[in-house]
Amino acid sequence: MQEFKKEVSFVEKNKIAIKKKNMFIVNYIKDVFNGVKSLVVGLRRTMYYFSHHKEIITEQYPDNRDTLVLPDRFKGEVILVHDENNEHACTGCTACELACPNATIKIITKFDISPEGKKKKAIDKFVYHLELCTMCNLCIVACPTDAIKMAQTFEHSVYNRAELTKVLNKQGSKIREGVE
Amino acid sequence: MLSFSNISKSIDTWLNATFNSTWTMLFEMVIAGVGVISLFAILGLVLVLMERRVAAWIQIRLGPNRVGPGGMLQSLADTVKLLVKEGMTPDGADKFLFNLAPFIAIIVAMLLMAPIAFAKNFQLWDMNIGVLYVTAISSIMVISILMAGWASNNKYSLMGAMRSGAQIVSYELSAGLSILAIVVLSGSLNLNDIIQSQADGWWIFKGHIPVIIAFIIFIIAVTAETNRAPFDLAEAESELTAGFHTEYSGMKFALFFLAEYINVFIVCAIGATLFLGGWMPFHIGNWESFNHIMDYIPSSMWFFSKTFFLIFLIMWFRWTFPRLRIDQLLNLEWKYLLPISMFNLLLVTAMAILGWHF
Amino acid sequence: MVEEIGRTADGDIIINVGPQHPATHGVLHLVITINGETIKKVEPHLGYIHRSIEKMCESLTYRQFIYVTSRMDYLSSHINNHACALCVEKALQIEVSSRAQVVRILLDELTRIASHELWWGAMAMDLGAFTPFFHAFRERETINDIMEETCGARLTMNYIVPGGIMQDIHPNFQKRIKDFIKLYKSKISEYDELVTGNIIFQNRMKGVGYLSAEDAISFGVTGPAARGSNISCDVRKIYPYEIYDQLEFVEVLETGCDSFARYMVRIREMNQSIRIIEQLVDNIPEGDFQTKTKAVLKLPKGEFYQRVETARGEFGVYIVSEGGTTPYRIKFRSPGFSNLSALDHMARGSKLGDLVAIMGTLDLVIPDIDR
Amino acid sequence: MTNEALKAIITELLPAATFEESGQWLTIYVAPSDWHLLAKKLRTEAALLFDFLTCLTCIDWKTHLTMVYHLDSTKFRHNIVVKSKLGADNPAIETVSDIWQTANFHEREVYEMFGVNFINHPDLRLLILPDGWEGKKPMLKDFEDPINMIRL
Repeated sequence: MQEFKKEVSFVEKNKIAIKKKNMFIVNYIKDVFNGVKSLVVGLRRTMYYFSHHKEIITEQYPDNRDTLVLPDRFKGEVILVHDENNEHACTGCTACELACPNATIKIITKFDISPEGKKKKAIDKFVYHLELCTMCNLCIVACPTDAIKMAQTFEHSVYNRAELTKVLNKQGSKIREGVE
Repeated sequence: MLSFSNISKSIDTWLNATFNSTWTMLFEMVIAGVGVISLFAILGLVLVLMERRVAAWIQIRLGPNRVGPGGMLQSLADTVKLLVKEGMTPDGADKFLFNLAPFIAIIVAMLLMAPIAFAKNFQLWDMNIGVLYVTAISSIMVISILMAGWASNNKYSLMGAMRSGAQIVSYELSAGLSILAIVVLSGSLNLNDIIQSQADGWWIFKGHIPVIIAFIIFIIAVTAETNRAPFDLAEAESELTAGFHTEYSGMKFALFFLAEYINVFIVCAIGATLFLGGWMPFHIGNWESFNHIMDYIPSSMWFFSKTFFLIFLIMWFRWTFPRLRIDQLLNLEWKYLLPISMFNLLLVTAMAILGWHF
Repeated sequence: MVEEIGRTADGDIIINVGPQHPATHGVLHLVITINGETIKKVEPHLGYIHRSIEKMCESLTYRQFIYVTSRMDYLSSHINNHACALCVEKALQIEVSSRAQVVRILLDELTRIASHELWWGAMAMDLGAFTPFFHAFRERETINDIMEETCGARLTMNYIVPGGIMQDIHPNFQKRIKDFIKLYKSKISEYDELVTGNIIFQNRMKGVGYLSAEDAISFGVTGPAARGSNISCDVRKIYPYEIYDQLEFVEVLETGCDSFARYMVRIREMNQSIRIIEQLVDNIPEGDFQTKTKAVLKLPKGEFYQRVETARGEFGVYIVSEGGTTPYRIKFRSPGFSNLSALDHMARGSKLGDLVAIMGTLDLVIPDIDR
Repeated sequence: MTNEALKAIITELLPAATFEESGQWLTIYVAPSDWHLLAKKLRTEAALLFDFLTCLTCIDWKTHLTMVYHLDSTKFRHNIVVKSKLGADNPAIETVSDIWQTANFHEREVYEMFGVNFINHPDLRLLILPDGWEGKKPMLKDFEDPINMIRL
């Protein structure tokens, strides 16, 4: 019995040795198989998108210009809000000018004579350098009368750099009654 | 029935009736030349557009959609742009070789057109060593790449060229061995004979698993030989900017570009001929009615659809896989593809001798 | 032997990678010495996009200087802003409302995911696979849309002010984030299919760019690059700021020390960020979004240092104040600068193709390095 | 570790060091000549193990320069700040790039921006500034650039 067991174990050992020798081939085939499998998985994924090519993610700009809606908070450029009477709320306090990190805003003030004969400070020109603006929103936050806000425009390219320097107050506009 | 072979035959008889044999020969050569060049132009346009469209769809984009209906004329616009661009030669470049290299590339591509059977009885040159000719000529491609890389006087170009040299030389082996599998089975080097041997079924179906393995190895090897991703180490743009054609611009660049696509077409045509039966229609055993319907589809249609299927396969690879590293590339060839294809060739030979295939 | 231009005395070739090169993602200039394909030395030349932000900040007030930091690491601009605001708040001892804190963290983590998404796409593109780039952008665009709706910009938001956030969150904010999480979870398996599991990709990454833990610490490597070397260095865990100490998430660590480990850290980190977002998105407390602060901020005399965890590693703001409205000196400890210094060490002896993989896993953003 | 304990150990290592505790972390003032020796001890001392140089920078105080080193220990997670006062003309201090390799790049940056000369630095060249830059160091307070104005 004892001897028989020995023999078995000998055979087993031999088997293991053979197995080890075969392991190289087995591993080789395994490598090839796993490698090919991983590639096929990738190919299947790209094939899925190839056959479902209507799931496009790109914006069809400028074809979708008419339907393009930008979020109302989008920071495109600074504008001075004018109402239908061509009146704005800017008192010329230069808070925005001070808040701006890039000297984008330059406010040129003048003194209006009010009907009562008092001298009153008002803006002459609200100069805005779009080329310097980084849309950081600090001027909007700083404005005490909410006279300026960010517009949702983004097509700012022009042929001449001088066109980027804008005067925001419209011709003949004046400050709204009651805004101090 | 209107087919390529009938047209060519009628032209041949008309020329023979009108002129003496020398002039006929000359005229036919001119016609063949014009035909090949126009085929080049059309293939270039179609393949570039196809590549861009395949890439776009895989990448969830639309692809070219500006020039012409659905962007169909995009590649034409690109060609015009490349034609009018300035072709620069860098300082310190070997001017003669630098200018010669793109032409060699395109000439090699032209030479490879000769033995391809585009349709039934429609072939430029039916030679008895067609397969050998194709493998021999396609190796010349590496010379143009090495020439371009060396003459550019640019380290990126040189490295790209050297990589390409190592790559093409090694992948020639497994491409050759897998082609050999079909040669063994069909017993001929003549491409027409190989096609004829597939009249009752294509080799990929008749040849069991060994031929399928040979086919896969063939596709991998030719992808590498034509420097297409994931084996595009010669131009690996994230490592070598553009590899061997870094310094090329304008028309000379366009020639390299065109040669790449023509080479893809040719290797796919060869693959289609060897494994998928060339212009041979799809037949199923003795199902006569089905085979008859298949016969009605023109042979040229069969050939081109098979070729374009293989081209699509190669494009599909390109837009899915990352690039290999140079040592892994050579490992893949010498450690995996070559032993497998050698063993496979043995199997195929045994199969051919024992007649185990259908 | 006559010494040629562009060759060393040993006959090794010197080539310029950059400043205009597809793999450097910007204007990084590497002068590399190679022998055949093997890299012997990598020498970065910086400064092509140096804007001297530190000097600029010396003339900006404490409200103004925050926006400039968005321009450093533009992919985690929100986290940079966060660091600056935290530093100012620490100096002034401003209590930030919990609503603002939660929103800040939500946006931080969204920024982190967006940054890693872009990195993932660019990484695959470096290795020659173009498709993942577009697939990564699909998810990233969703995040950018959330940012655009709430913060008003897609990349350089400038949403944080000392004392809180600039505006209250948009009504759609929570819904959009939940939609994003749904999209992300449905698509994350594609990342494995397309790139992570790919045999070619794994071979390109495994064993490449070995960086031992000791070297990583010595080189000051932080962020995912260091966590790939099994160093616990997540500032959110070790020096928690805001309410990170109350959140449940795991600091992702990998032991591989190679490019693949660094890659896996980022992939797994995205899931952790999603986990943080899931915890917070439904629990945004009511309250003020901004604490009332003085119109002109004056920091007390002293020195203040604040570190945060950006997508690339530890970002430090060091403010030296003389008591005025502008800082006397500001130093930004940018993670990219230190991470880059380890590049030479990691790339030596590897192949030219590996350099791309190593640079990719370091996730270099050039404005972050140059400042 | 508390500041007191840190103080005790560091005083043992370098009796000449002076301390300041008003800031966020313990600040140690050392003379430039003592710095390299102390740095080595801070790095290797088992109870301290400051193995992570977080931040290395310089401050121009017009009359003098101050080198600032932020140190962190990845094992104990304690932080200290080391400061060293340098003269305004010919500022020089010994390099620590052999102790913390990250100092290599940071010191090169300080060298070109502040003109601090790092003794024994293996590779003290311009890193960020263009090759051949001469003249004033850009980060000094009295730097004026008439072409590219920084000040608003």
